[in-house]
Amino acid sequence: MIQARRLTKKYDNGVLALENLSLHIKKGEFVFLVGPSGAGKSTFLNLVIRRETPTDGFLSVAGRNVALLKKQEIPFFRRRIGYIFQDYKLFPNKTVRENVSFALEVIEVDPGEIRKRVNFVLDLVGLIHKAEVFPSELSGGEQQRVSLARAIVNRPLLLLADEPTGNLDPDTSWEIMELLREINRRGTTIVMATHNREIVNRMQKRVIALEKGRLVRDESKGGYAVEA
Amino acid sequence: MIQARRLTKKYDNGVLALENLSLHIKKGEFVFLVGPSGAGKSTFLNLVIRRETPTDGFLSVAGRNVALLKKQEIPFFRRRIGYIFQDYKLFPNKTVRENVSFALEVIEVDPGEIRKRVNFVLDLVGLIHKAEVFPSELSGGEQQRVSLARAIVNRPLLLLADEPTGNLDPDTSWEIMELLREINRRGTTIVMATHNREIVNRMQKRVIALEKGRLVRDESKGGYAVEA
Amino acid sequence: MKLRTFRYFFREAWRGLVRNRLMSLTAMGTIAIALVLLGVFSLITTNLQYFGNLALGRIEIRAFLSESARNHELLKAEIQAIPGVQRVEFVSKEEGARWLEKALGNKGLFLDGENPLPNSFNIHPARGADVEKIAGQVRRVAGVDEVVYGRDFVRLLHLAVRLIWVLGFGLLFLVMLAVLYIVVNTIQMTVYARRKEIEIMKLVGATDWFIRWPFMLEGIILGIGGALIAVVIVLEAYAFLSNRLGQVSTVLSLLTRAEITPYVIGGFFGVGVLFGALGSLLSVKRYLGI
Amino acid sequence: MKLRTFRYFFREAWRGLVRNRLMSLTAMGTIAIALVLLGVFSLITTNLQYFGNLALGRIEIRAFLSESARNHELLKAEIQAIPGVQRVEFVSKEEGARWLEKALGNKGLFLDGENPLPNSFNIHPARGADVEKIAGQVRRVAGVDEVVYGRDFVRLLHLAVRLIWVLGFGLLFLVMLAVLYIVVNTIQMTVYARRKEIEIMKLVGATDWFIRWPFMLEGIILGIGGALIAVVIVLEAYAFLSNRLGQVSTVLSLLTRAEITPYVIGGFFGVGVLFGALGSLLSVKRYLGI
Ligand SMILES: Nc1ncnc2c1ncn2[C@@H]1O[C@H](COP(=O)(O)OP(=O)(O)OP(=O)(O)O)[C@@H](O)[C@H]1O
Ligand SMILES: Nc1ncnc2c1ncn2[C@@H]1O[C@H](COP(=O)(O)OP(=O)(O)OP(=O)(O)O)[C@@H](O)[C@H]1O
Ligand SMILES: [Mg+2]
Ligand SMILES: [Mg+2]
Repeated sequence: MIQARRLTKKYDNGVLALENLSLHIKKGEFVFLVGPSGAGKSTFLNLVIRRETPTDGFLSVAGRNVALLKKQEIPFFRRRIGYIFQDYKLFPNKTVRENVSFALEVIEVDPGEIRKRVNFVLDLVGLIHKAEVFPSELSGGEQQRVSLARAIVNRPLLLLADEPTGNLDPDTSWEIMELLREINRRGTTIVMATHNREIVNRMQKRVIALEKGRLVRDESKGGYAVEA
Repeated sequence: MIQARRLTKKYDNGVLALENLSLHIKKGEFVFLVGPSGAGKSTFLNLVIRRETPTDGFLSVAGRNVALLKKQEIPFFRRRIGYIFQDYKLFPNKTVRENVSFALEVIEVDPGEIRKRVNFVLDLVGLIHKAEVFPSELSGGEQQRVSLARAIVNRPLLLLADEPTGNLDPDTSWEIMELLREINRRGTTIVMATHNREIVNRMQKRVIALEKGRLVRDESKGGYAVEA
Repeated sequence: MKLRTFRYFFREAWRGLVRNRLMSLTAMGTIAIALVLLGVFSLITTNLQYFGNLALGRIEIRAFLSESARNHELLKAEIQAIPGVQRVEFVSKEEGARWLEKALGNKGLFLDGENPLPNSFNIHPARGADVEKIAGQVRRVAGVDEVVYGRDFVRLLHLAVRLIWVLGFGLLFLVMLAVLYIVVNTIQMTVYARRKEIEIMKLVGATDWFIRWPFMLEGIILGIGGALIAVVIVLEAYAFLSNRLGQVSTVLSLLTRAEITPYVIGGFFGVGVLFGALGSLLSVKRYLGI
Repeated sequence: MKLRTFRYFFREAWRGLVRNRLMSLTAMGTIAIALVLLGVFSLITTNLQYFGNLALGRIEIRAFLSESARNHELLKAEIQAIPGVQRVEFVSKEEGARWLEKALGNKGLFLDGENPLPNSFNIHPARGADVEKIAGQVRRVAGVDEVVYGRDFVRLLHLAVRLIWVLGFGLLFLVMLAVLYIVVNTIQMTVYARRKEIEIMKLVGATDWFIRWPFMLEGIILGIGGALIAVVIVLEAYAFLSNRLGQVSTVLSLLTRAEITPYVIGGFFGVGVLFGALGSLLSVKRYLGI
């Protein structure tokens, strides 16, 4: 699903966020991306969805070399990928329902179907009672779950989750993890950047650890840290 | 420092975020505010700094009844309180240094002193090398630490921290907690809303637990959950 | 693209406007006022033009007859037959003397009975612009001794009308450009304030056109809203002013409100829609590049 | 408030403008173009006014003398002494006849040697507005039989000049309001786009004035920038146009660029600074309420 070879990203201001990263994530995998603050986790996810372009090296996602995507292909490419952003990226002027619906409006699903699917995912994340409310009227954790709902409503091939439990209490976090596990079981590849040691240790999935932009560890069924 | 009696907050859209909350936080205390997503933690902190006004009940902060504060007193009231916002609230068009300096510019500290103190706190949170960079060029955890730096640069009487480690890895989180502990030791009262079970359990400080806007537990030297 | 997607675009546009109410109203106000300025400019130009042509239309040609001239009635018929002539009046030498005295403000001028003036015709052209051509033809009529008209005045008036045309409409074109610029800038600012939304749309997989449509419709609605306000302001103010002016002077007659109404409405809505759409397209384009 | 805090405000304002470059430039452009429209309006009005006064100044009074009139030189001196008279010329009856023939375009009119016209004076008033008063006094001079001037024309011109004054400046006032509205709206939109920043400032403990100052300075700088652009556009375009117009017709002389320059500069900068400051204050006020 994702293949990176000697992938390097240097931002315009000179920061080397990723350096010579090589990895291979297969279809259907569930991968944790860990590493200290500023290690390059979000940068990697942003490269995958082509929000940023690699400075050097090779990156292919779902069989496409992202550096070679034409401008008009990008929207179609992105539609197959769900992304829970670290800062949520909700539309401030759309209600929760509209925020989630947007991912379906874009692919022109018909209104009845949109309604059904949106209700379904809002129920999954426990926010069906907040459907007609604006993001500014939600708590941090609630906003985070809206972002999750929007990312999965479209049944993506690949789900990128950037710290999706950062503002959730442990119980809610676990419910969300169960949900992600279920989605993964149905075939969606998941890459999740996280700092939540408890979750990583308990899930026993593949762990890729970055540090200062370099790959420092890649174990299947690993823990958050080596000593764990 | 903070005294609440039968404090109630109902938002305009009818959501009852806090209900009959009574508590007393003394000067110099370190208090964890815990509870599931949407329990009313941020709402409580926003009432303390008078970003929101109580619907009912009594709230006094640093000896002032917040409901009776005059419009022109509010800035001076807020200057004695540091606030690490859940969504950081950094100025997008100011550099890291300018963001942190702002809290001192407001109280007209002189430029040399500003520079010294800002360098000092940026060094404390490990971001002195990012001083001249804009928030959009920072990782999530880095932004969070800038918000922390801005909250403490002014040596506030009271520090409100809303999920200050939500986007930090465990090691950095611990460094930040050590920092907060040190600040607390020097006399600053700290109220920290958090979901981080590990931190709460290890710190063994007072824990106030909310659930659906109601106080459900208040123990000194408690853990994240009752069974902990 | 499916039909219901267009319905969605309209809903989106409407929501965008309503939920950014303050911005929308501010923008609409600016557009309205810019259109009002355009309207004021074009109404002034059109009325000056109209007034000049009216003045040209009031010009008369004076044809003095030779002493040996034939029957007046026959001559009158002949002149009347010249293309462009609207009306011909016979002026006897006595009437002529009285007219000249009056024109000079000197009453006793010809009182001693010696009247050197010949009989003449007053000729009214249908269109002021034809004066010179008609004068030329009248001169060739047998029995006409001399043809007189305020040549300098006609020429000055012609020049003035032409100047109004060139300067007025040149200026109007520039004002139009200025209004275009203001409208486009205003709409750009509404889009600028919402550039984050465009970024999110792109990240969620919206195509450029999917993003552009609602913004374009918003621009058009803003343009139409602005035009509506401008139409009301301009027509009401025009009615009030031309009414007031009618009381001050009967010489200065303006186009009536009824005459200008269709042009004002058509022009404003056309400009509003066009500039609104253009403004959105140009500014969304900028943020799509990101 | 400390002096260095004001230094900080200036730095803040400047940073605000530079870091919101796109918004600033858009706003500045809109302000500039609005000012240009204001300038065009006022220059048209002023020049029409100027031209009308010029035409009034060219008006002559014709005084016809009685047959028994005294020595011309003495009479001329007497008329010259009337306040407001600039120049007096003697016109003999022969010159008068030639003038009348020319004016009527009829060359053979007085050829038979019978000239009923008296001797006369051509009197040039210093100011067109004094024509009627001077004519009245000349009439009372012994030896003057009849005083003639284009009464209707003078009245029409007077009316026109007055109308230009009232309508032109009334309109100018409205255009001024329109420009104020556009400028204020534009600046409001720049503030709207940054309302989040105002909210953060308040949360960090900034007083209302601490927030207002940099925004007000930004508004003023935007106003000054817009004024600068507008001054250059208007003065250059004016020089070009009045030059062009000078080639087309020598009758239509305009105020020179040098004459208008100080007013354009003073006016634009004044308006820019004032409206800019006002725009910011009004809009920041709105968000301080939150
Ligand atoms: N747009 C940008 N421009 C310049 N530098 C950037 C940009 N985004 C991130 N960086 C820098 O790149 C490095 C990696 O950032 P990244 O966001 O990938 O970290 P992260 O692993 O997601 O961290 P966190 O856990 O704190 O979110 C950091 O040093 C950061 O400051
Ligand atoms: N501005 C607002 N308007 C209306 N309702 C709000 C607003 N802010 C929060 N709420 C609602 O009030 C309740 C409490 O929200 P609050 O932000 O205090 O929760 P929290 O404990 O901070 O949760 P989290 O851990 O997810 O941040 C939630 O149900 C939320 O939806
Ligand atoms: Mg990150
Ligand atoms: Mg919260």
